[in-house]
Amino acid sequence: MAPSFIVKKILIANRGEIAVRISRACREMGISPVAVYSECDRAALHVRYADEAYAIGPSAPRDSYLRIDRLLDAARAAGADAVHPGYGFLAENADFAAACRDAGLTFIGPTPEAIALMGSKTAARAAAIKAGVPVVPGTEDPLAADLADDEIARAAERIGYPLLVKAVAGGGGKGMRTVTAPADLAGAVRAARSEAGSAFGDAAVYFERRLTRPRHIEVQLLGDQHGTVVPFVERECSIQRRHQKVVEETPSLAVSPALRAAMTSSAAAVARAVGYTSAGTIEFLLDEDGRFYFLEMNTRLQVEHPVTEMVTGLDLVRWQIAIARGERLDVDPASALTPTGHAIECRIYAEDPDNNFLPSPGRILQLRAPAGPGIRDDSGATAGLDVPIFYDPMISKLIAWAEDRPRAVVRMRRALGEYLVAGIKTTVPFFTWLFAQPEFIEGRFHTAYLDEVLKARNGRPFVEPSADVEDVAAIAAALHAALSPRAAAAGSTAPAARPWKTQARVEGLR
Amino acid sequence: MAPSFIVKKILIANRGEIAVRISRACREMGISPVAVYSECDRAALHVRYADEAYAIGPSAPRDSYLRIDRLLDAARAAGADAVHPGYGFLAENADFAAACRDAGLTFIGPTPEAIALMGSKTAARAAAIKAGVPVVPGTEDPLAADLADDEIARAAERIGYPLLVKAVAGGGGKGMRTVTAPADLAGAVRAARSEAGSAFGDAAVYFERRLTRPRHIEVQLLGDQHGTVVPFVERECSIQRRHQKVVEETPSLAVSPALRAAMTSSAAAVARAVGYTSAGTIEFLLDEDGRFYFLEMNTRLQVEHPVTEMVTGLDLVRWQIAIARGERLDVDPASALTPTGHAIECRIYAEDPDNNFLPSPGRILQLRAPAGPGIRDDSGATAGLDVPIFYDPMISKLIAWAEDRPRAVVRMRRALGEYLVAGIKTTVPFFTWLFAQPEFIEGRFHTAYLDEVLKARNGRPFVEPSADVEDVAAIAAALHAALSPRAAAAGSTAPAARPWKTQARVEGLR
Amino acid sequence: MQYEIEVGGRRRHVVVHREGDRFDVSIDGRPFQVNAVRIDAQVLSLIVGAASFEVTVAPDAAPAPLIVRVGTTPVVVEFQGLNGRRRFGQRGDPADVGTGPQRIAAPMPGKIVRVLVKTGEAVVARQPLVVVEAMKMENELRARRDGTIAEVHAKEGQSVEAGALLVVIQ
Amino acid sequence: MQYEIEVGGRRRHVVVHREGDRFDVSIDGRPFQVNAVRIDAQVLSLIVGAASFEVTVAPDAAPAPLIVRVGTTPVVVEFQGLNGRRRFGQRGDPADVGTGPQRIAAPMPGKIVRVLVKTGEAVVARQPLVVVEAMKMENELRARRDGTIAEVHAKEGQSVEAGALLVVIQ
Repeated sequence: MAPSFIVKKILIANRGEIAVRISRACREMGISPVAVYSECDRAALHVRYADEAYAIGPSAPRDSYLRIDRLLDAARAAGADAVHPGYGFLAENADFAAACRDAGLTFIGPTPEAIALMGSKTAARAAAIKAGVPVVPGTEDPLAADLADDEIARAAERIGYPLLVKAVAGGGGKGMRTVTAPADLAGAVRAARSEAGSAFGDAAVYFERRLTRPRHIEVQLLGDQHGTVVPFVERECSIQRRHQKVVEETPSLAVSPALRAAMTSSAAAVARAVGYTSAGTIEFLLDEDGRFYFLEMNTRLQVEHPVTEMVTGLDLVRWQIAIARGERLDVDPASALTPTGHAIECRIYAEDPDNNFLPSPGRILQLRAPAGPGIRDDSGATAGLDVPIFYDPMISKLIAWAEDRPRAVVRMRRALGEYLVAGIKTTVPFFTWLFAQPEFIEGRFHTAYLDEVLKARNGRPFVEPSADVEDVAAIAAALHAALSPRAAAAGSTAPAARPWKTQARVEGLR
Repeated sequence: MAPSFIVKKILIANRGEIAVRISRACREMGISPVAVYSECDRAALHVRYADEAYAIGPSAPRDSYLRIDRLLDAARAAGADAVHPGYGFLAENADFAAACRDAGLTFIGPTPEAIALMGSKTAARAAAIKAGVPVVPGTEDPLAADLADDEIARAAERIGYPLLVKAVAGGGGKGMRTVTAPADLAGAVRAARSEAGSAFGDAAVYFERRLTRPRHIEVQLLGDQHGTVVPFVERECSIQRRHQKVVEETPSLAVSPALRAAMTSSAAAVARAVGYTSAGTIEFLLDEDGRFYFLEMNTRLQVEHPVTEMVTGLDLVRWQIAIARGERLDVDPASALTPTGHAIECRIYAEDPDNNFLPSPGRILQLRAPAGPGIRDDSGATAGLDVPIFYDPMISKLIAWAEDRPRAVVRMRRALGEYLVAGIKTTVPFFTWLFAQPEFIEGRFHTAYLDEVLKARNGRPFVEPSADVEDVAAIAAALHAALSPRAAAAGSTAPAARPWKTQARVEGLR
Repeated sequence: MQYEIEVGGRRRHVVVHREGDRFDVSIDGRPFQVNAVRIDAQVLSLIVGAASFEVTVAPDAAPAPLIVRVGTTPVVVEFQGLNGRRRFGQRGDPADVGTGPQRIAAPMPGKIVRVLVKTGEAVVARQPLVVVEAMKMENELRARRDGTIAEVHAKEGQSVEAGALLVVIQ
Repeated sequence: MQYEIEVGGRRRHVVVHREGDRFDVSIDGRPFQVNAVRIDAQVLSLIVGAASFEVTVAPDAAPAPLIVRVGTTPVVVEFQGLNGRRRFGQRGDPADVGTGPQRIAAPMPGKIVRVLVKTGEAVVARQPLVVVEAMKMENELRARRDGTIAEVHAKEGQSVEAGALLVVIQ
């Protein structure tokens, strides 16, 4: 019999949109949300939205959001009885989960043991194999640190080229190298080991065959403390830029009902094999022939969880909390696998897509998110805030739902057109371009699609203003200057050179 | 064979949130939305959101939004091929529908004949009776204008007391009087006639029995030009203040599957009997014994259409446009009657609930709408706009969806708590109170519930600040003054007496 | 800095003292540690002790009282001078203060639908006086306190401008 | 009022004349009738002829160029003095203008992950020079124009502050 916990106050060990998202679930459950904040996040929305807020240190993540001691201090000061890690930061850190448990706090996520097991890519692959789930052909164990170059070469021969050198503790494409010919092997292993060592504190690497043009398909699942595991309809996350997901959707155009049954039951088998509890995601690669391979498991809530919520009507964060307090997962397995309509998510970042997606931190002067039928905007940003330079520059997750994929695509295009922002650059023009590409509209893409097409574009602007739009921009700039109180007062021909005094108001100027 | 129309540009003969709502549907269909605006609406969101915008006159509705000639001029100037009337203004004006048809414009709504027929309450009642649908017992024809008082008394005897004197051309409770005793009859008929005459230009009245504690249940339907009529799961609109709907939801707690089948097939029968096309709504009263009676038909899109969209996944405005251009209604009738989850709408008004709901026009200084899972906010307002004194002071329609009603209620409470507004008063505190009332939570209400409870409250504030909240308010006011640049500059003890210079910015003040 | 602030019908003496990166605030001697950040002209984020509040303060111009919203709870706040003189948030209409005649004016342009009182009639607080149709709704104007109707300037059917005097109660 | 405005690499002469309740604007002699309303500091609503545009203009402070968003399409706009002198939107870094050395600096604090060029090497426009890890992402800094690497100040593994000079291209 699993223990039953009362949860009345949750410390949210995260920031930004996901901290707001978790707070919303807390409020709907009558639970008090407690925020933490680093120096630069004092004014952030997640702080304003919470019931209580605790400062946990300087802005750099290692001094605040990654400080287990300070998070536990805050939980203790607040009298919280549970901790939600969100995603990123400490969400997949077994030590943090264990520290919460040791401090008598309910960790809203899987056990430290499950996190540690699935955190090792080779151990996770072994678990999948044991559960009868195919994995990408590769070395079963990490390469020994003292393995001679010729033995490394023989291991590679057994896998076949092209292959990937991957970090055992990897994620986000770090410590990963593609090798197409034996001559490059030794150098790639050295480079990957060095990168993995500095990124994860663990230099171990292994080999995986590189599939050609695979899709990234993943299966969300929930497991309770009573042995029930429910997998959900798959998510398609093949639109990636440098191994980072950019667009996610559900269901996938590439997955037939039979394939869905096979992939989701495989995912559930892996989760059951490791006694998984809470929300987790099994990532697969799907090759061009329709075969799928276990890639890894994410032992946390995913960024892209809202698309699954939109087509199933379930609240995954609420279920995480309910599971953590010992409730039974009474979700109908058939409805979890039967999407109602189609949902797509765009990750809106403060980046300049026309300058190689360079981050664009700074003050958000204006922000008006899209709304109306079928649109959900999960945001941690408001006008008046700075996008800090210390974290992922995500502004919001824009999600469109409609009865079917074509209508979800046009709805997303409509919503992108409503996204009003000033002061920072965003990826909205990039998405406006992407959602007009035939490959995207027809679903003909794979994990390398976006990088290939971006390379071929070679930095051409995503939205090129027409001559008419240039005229309107010139008119707007001239009137912006002409309508400046300073210009008006002086009757001058000089445009305004200073910020407006703005007491937000409409000036009728006709 | 119904004609097929190409629709490429729609003139939206309305304003505010519904004009924005229709524009959104246009954009998703690749149709160009054209706005019209009165003098005070120049800066309104519906103008900024449209592709084109035409001024149609002074702010008073009779000089702009009710001017058929100016609307048609704008449609002609824009080269529009269709007109959407929204709700209110000219939406149920048969002359306008006919004028559009005569001008070669597709009117996105029913035929002028259907509008005219159902616009007469007595003719509509006759149509319902003919279709075999029960109506509230009453006089079948309008009372003759020259009917003697004793004949009026005899007609009333046949209906029985208490009864309602209602305007034939009525709506919104105007030209309506309740009579509980014969002595009051003659005076009530005179008053109702006079009110109806000045409100609708038609003094005709008739009698209806007044049901005790009825619920207002209505059935949304769509009819195409090929004879197909599809009714939708019912909406519950019993939460009314002085005959104005305040909260709407679907499905109704009071409607069993058998009753739903009976009411929706009755609604479809009435619509079929009059050859109805486009979106329309049949309103019923449901008495305490579970019997229902046809009340009237609204021959237009309803304010509360989004709740139906949220539980069926259909876009009713898109269907209106599709039907107008001759498409077949290929909606599955069974799924239209099977709600997925539960949706509730609150009409957020610029009114002061603690001052008898007096309108609170003025400048919206700040506005941040709720968001996140299950929330839709259909708004025509933004910060920087004035709420005009000339129209319905609606700010937005806040809609919450969840798997079931209890979860939709807590979600709405969560969303109400997120509604940030400054500069005007709103009905948010009223809804915060209402959504905590046991009668509301348990669904024990009827059309008079809200008026009765408001009367009993006698103006007591809906949200009474606790002592702690008063302290926080005092602290906020003092710091607001202390943090004024003026106060800071002068080092003075005087609080700021002028608006801030605000170039929206975060001042770190710790 | 010191303020006299009226909240909930009770005046409080509020002292604000900046202490490094926080504010020490006292209300009638009760101390609060406050971390305050201004988000924009109307919005403040306060952390009082550890409790977080997003607060809007508006309008910030005399003569109306401030409406402070703590979360969504509106609280009417008035500043008064240190010597009791209202210097901020002074109301234009003395009828609100609690003594003197009440002058009931049209809050917006509209049409008088019903006049419910006559000169000389006694009325009680919150009794409806006049119904004005405006902004698509019928709006009842009510007495703020008990009194006797001294003047009635409203006629049924009449159109009125904002601010038009309708009723005076003695 | 008259302005010299550079949009899309081309300078335009823009004349604004207020005419009652509208603006007559000409761009290089082409006339436009414009109805303009300011919504707030950055947002304008323009009706040009009958076409409606919601436009944001930011930042509005020198020395950065203006970003005018027409709908969601960003357009870079620069004001120049009537006699050709840039008086508004003058850029701090002459490397952008099209002549002189390009000075590639770190746009934000971060860590140098890879240095891809050596002194003396010829580079072409848009060629990656340095990879900086910041804000959880690896960011490539690229050459703006063809040239030859004159100086390399970046070392792999090094932490850099915003504005640190990394590469100079002659």
